Amino acid sequence: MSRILPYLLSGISVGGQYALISIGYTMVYGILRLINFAHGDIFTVAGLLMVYAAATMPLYISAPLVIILTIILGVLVEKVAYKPLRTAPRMSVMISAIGMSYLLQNTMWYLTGGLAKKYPTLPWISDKINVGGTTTSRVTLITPFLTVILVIFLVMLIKKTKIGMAMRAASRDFETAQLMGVKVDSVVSFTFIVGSGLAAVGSMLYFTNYATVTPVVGAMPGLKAFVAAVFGGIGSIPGAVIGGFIIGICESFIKGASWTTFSDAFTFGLLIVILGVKPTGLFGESLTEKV
Amino acid sequence: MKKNNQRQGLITAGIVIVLLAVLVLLDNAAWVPPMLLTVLRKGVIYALVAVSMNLLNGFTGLFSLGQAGFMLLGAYSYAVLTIPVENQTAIYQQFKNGGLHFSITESLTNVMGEFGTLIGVIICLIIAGAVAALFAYLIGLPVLRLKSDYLAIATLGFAEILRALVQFEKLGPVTNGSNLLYGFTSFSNFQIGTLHLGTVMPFLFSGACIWIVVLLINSTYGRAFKAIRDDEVAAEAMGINLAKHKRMSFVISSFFAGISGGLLAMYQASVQAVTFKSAMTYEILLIVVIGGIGSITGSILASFLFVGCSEWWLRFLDNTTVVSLNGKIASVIVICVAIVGVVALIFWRNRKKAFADKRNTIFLTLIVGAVLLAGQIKFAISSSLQLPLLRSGFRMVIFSIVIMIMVLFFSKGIMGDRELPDLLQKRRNAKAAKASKGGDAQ
Amino acid sequence: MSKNVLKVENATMQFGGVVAVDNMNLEVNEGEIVSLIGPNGAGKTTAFNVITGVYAPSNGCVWFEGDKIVENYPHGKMQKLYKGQNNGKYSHITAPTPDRITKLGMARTFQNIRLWKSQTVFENVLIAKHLRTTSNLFSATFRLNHAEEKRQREECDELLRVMELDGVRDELATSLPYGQQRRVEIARALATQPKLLLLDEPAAGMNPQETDELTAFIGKIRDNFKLTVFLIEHHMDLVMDISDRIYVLDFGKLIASGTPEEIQNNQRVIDAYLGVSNDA
Amino acid sequence: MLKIENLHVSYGGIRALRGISLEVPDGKIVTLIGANGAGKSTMLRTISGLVKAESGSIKWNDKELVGLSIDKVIASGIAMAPEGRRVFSDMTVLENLRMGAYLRNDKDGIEKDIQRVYELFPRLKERNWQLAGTLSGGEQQMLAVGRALTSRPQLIMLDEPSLGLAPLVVQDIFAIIREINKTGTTVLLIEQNANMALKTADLAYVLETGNITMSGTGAELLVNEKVKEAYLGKHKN
Amino acid sequence: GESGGAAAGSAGGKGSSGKTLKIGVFEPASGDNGAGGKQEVLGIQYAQSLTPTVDINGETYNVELKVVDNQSTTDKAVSAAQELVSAGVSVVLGSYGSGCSIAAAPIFGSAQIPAVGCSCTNPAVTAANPYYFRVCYIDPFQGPVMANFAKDQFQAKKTYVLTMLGEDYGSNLATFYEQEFKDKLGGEYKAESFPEGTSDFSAYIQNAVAYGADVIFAPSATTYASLIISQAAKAGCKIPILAGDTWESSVILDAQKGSDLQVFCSTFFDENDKSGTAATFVKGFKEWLNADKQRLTDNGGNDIVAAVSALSFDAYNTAIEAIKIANSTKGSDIQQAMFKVDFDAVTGHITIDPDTGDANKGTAYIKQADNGAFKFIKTQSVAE
Ligand SMILES: Nc1ncnc2c1ncn2[C@@H]1O[C@H](COP(=O)(O)OP(=O)(O)OP(=O)(O)O)[C@@H](O)[C@H]1O
Ligand SMILES: Nc1ncnc2c1ncn2[C@@H]1O[C@H](COP(=O)(O)OP(=O)(O)OP(=O)(O)O)[C@@H](O)[C@H]1O
Ligand SMILES: [Mg+2]
Ligand SMILES: [Mg+2]
Repeated sequence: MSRILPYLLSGISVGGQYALISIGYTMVYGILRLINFAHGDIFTVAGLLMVYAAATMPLYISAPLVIILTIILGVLVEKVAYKPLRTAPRMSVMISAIGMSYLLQNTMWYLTGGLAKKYPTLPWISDKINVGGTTTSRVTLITPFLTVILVIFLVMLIKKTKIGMAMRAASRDFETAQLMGVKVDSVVSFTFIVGSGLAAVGSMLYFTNYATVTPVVGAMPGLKAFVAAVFGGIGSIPGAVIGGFIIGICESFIKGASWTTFSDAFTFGLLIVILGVKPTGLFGESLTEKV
Repeated sequence: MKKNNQRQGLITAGIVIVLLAVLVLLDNAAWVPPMLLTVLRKGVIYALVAVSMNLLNGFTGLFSLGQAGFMLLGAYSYAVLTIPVENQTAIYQQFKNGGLHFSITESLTNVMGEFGTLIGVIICLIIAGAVAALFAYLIGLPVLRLKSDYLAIATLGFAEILRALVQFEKLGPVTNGSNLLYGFTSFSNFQIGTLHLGTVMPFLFSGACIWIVVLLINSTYGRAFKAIRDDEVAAEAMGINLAKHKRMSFVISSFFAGISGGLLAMYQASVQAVTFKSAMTYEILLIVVIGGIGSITGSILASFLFVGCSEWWLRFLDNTTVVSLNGKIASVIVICVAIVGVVALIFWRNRKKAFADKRNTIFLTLIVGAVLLAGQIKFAISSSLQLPLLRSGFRMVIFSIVIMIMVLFFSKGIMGDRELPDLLQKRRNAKAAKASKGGDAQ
Repeated sequence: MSKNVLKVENATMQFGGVVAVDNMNLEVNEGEIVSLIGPNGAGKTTAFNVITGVYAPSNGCVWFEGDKIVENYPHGKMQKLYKGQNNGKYSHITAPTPDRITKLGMARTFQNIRLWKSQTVFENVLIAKHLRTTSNLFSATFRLNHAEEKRQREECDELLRVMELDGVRDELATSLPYGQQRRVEIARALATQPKLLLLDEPAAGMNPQETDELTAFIGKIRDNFKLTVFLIEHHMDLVMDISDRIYVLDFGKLIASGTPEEIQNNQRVIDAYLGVSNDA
Repeated sequence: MLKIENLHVSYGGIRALRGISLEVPDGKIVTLIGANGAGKSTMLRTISGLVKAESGSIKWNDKELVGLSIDKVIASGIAMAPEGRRVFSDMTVLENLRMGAYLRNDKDGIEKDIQRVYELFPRLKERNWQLAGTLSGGEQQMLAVGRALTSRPQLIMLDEPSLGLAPLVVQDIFAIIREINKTGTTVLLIEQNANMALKTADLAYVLETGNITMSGTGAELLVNEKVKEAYLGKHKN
Repeated sequence: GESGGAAAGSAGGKGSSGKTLKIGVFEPASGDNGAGGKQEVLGIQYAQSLTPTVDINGETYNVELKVVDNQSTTDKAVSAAQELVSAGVSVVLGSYGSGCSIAAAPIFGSAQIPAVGCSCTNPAVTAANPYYFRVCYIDPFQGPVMANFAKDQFQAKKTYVLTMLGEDYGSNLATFYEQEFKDKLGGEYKAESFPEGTSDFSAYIQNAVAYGADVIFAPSATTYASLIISQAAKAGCKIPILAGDTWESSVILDAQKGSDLQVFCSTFFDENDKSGTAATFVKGFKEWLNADKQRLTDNGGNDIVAAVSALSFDAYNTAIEAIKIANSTKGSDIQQAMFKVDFDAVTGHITIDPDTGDANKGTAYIKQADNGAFKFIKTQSVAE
């Protein structure tokens, strides 16, 4: 047990962070049918913003400020890069996302000079605690709980409110959704608000553990989170969360078993196997196209 | 009709010969900035991989992001097979007795001399393609059943797996683990006496491959691919075997990606797995989309533009001080022609639209074109300037802004889904039609 | 007595609990024009999908020109759910993909037009010839098949002439008016050189005028191409005009079959489908 | 009242509407007939904002609709059953009907209207839980019409509502149109089945290649020789 | 093409006042090695500020630096090198990170431009590349040095070795370390590598603890190093961590600060050495750094003198020496002259080995990161 526990803890913690990021992917995908490649970079920007904000102001101001700024950035990205392309071919929107990711990365690179910035220590949540004989920081324990609470809240929001139904309608057919009176732009903005907000929260938890922020640091967790979303069946929020935890925990155990060379490869391998068995992910709706 | 075809063939052949001659000239003239050669070489290699990706994404409608992985396979296959035996101990220093202890190009050179090198390179490039194709075939069985984005992410993942595999220590004696492979036959080896052929060769190799892809696309199989792209259900109902044709397209595309990987290895003169990341695939995808999904000439044009921008024309943005006159004029001329060309192309493409529709496009094109031109002119007349904002990294910021502008304002790419000859042809046809209509009216 | 081209035997198609086609038996003989009619959701399109291999039936089999081309029996998940009859009569699975069936000589059109949108009319028809090419990838790429290619192109041009589509040969297929698009779909199906042509609501979206033209047209192609035609339609003028025989489907079951006169006077059909005054 | 003046619409270079003027008086059934590609659907799409007008005006209760976004047009009391059904394929039948009532907030009223749609199309009630994408063509058509009905609009625009429906249901559909019209809803109807449409309509316009070439009451056009020849087919009379 | 361009470039330097000689600076300004690369550029710029001209054939040439960013990756390095060639430089300095140097070597070689590596320690940089030289020691030396240090200082029997998958510097150094540690010193080791982009090292640290390692050897880029250190500290790991020269960076100091984790690295010189050329260099360089805020930022926000800056300083001077000896701006002449270089540099006396092109060096300096500063521990050489 004492051998396994630390790996399990770190797996759950990383998994929770993946989960928070992957919700952003899955929601945007659910509605725009777009892999928002810039999402991982928005996550990184949130980290950098925190670096700068925490240098000049106390935490109780900087933390909410960073979340708000990240949300603004997320919505801005949508308005600039995706909204003008509503009627364009899907591939163009995808490219726009990749371009946006490039732009964010390169701008951060330019501003930071490509060097690692030290992430501020957030009091309380980065304190060390002792769980079952292993030392770990409090954030490790907080992450999964926070994730699950946020997700339950989100699922309720989407299931029980009109905006949830509007999102599902818009995801297939913008025009017809509009013909029902849905304000598609607001719905999309809402999606980005939620996604970016969660990415900002995720970034705080993530960087508290990992100390430094570089312009490309978001790329890998971004990709993993996306894989988590696909894994769970893209478009499904619970799927994304479960996918995130599975990937986080598997990764942690693989490293524990010293197959580190293949820890990333394993993630992707698992993905391919799952998709081979269930082509739309664990919880993805299988689309029957009637002919 | 027949005569027309013959004439067209002759014209094409003429263009090709002139192009090759110009390339040889460029390669050997002292006044040519080496950066131009870099752009030409890398551009034509990227053109091949972009075309191969276009075959899959643009013509068959299979959204795959595995290109970097197949290039990696090609590059490694090529490199491993061509490293001269004597260099192998030094290169595989971490893996004692590493290396294959033979080199195809070397053996053939020993037998046939210079000509043997060429044959060896061709053989190894084909093997490079074949290895990539083999892997594509294997992975194609499970993943090609997946729909759009699921396929994309599965292939992206597969490429990452390949990268990890190549770096696997147990394979070190062949792949040299995570270390560089170098010292193999590269473009600089192509030389007759003092005549450099380092730029002509990639054009020949890539050109031949692209030509084959074009032939394929215009054949009955190519048409079947397009049918699958447009409507799978209808395609299947009309007797096109989806699994077979999708796999065919995937394998062929990977084959050429593998070859372009081999060419890239030759161009870089070294290979390392870390460079074949998903970012590389994204770059290629950018090229494909900027050029126009479903347009071969678009992909080719965009490759040169992309490589030119990222490697050369924008480089001055990275330096606080601007370089001195050497090669400057040439670069300015090239980029001015490119800018004016693209602006003209855009205008021409939009010529039919009402002014209200194209107003934004026109203004933006003009502004961007003017800014770029002004930048070039300033660059040309300044001897050594300290400019604000310019420092390392600025180039990439501007570059990504340029990409965003391209994507937002020309969401169908430079060429849409048309080809350059089509555009010219259409114009001629339109003229002819007009003339004949005029005749009818009288 | 002419031999039957198509025979559907005890075919049942069940989606979860919904039985879309219920123990259907029908035959289409060589050279006939046979219609399948019935209320919305009766299972007509589903029947077509079973015949052309889009769905494997839950139970039953399909014969084409005397060969059993499709066969299935309830197994796996379906075993528990299956509500139909003849359970246990079949024990083999033969489930070719639609392309294989098309190759055998059966071609269809779709209820919702499915033309290849970026292709011209001519290309749409030419692509459908792909399944009849004998060239492999290599010979096709390097144009070693130019003779065959030339022949196919000529055949397509001829087909377009017969279908009176030569005027729009080089237009984008999807830019045409509805009526012509339907005709392109039929031309495309004919290009696969079928023996049996399946048309799913060919007159949908056409005005009476166009429907009349289509009626004449279907008769013409049957004679020209020596085809057998099996069609689904809600326009009764067309159905009654050209059908040799009619099958009526309701809630997945065949409720009547016979000549147009018989069907028109069948009370059950009138109640379920036609209504009192036939105005449509 | 919907009043359209000198409306021009183009797709790229193709001119689909070339200066159309027409009126849809309150409480009336107005039908547009015309050959394939005449521009009928374009007309409806322009009114609802799916397509931008090049020039001209569309006044709805004295409010200009040209330039408004789709959701604003819909919010002003217009509903549309578009060409090609366009049901939300991965939502259930019930959810589709709820989407129709997206802008309404009276829960009881919505439930009542949904029940009414189920009465009109019993087939839909049976299929209540089924994903709309797997419905048969005709069932989808019923759903599209039903969805437009649940929004309780002042003006309902139907684009070929009888397409793909069985003869019996076609008769029903026209009965339904008359019925909802009686409750005060204005109807703008497009039909290929010109015969039935003219019989049902108070007012009718004939559209040919983007121009209105004839207009009059339904009964007038029904006996018009030109109309008979071009749109009613040989079987009638 | 290449050689033509180079010749035209070096012959056609048209400065307004006197003639210009271009020296290419081939360093990463971004990417994993960005921080180190910037420090090397600073050393070169400082050296140029001290020696801005060179006399050739009685004419005074102004030295102009042409700085390019190779972005720490081998593919970008190729085009960066080509840019230098096309700019017509006479000599190239760099790069931090051997991979980039190896990748670019053929390009400099075929353009006949000599290159002087500063801190690239992989033997393959100069092996079989007659135009590549270097002023630092090499990994086959550095690896064993650290192994010996582990043995001498901590009586280590077990080492946990952690490198990044796909990074040649780390894995090479690790190999030499492992060989020495196991074969010569009789210890045992367990090696693992993490994939690029890893940011969670807790599992690796647990593995090291579970293995019962006496020391951890973790040569890696500083971006990862800081994560490894801070996460080890957070996990309460007490095992000393050793690494190679790249760790002598303020990033490491920041990461170690506030914890009692012991972090050691080998380096090329001792900045606190109070005697000789080194002392003068350190004093001057600090003043120069402090004179400009940008320089301080590039140096990592403080005025600690990195060994790589000293090495690049030496590399510049080595190049200048060679140019003087060659009395020519032509690459091939300078290349020949390299072997005759013989002078007292900051990091020790420099002569070039005629077989390999490497500087002859025999000692390494071990330093410990200790709450915000590097503490000199000892000089270390390899046990015979
Ligand atoms: N999206 C589009 N792009 C280009 N042209 C279009 C588009 N939609 C319609 N058109 C053209 O506009 C004209 C009018 O089309 P519209 O759909 O309004 O006709 P309609 O009268 O509704 O015909 P139908 O009876 O077939 O529905 C046609 O010529 C058609 O080809
Ligand atoms: N994939 C499916 N899943 C569940 N139910 C289905 C599926 N496909 C069809 N159905 C149901 O099966 C029944 C038959 O559908 P089908 O499309 O065959 O009807 P149809 O006779 O063609 O009707 P129409 O004339 O309206 O086109 C319908 O009630 C439909 O809802
Ligand atoms: Mg049907
Ligand atoms: Mg219409």
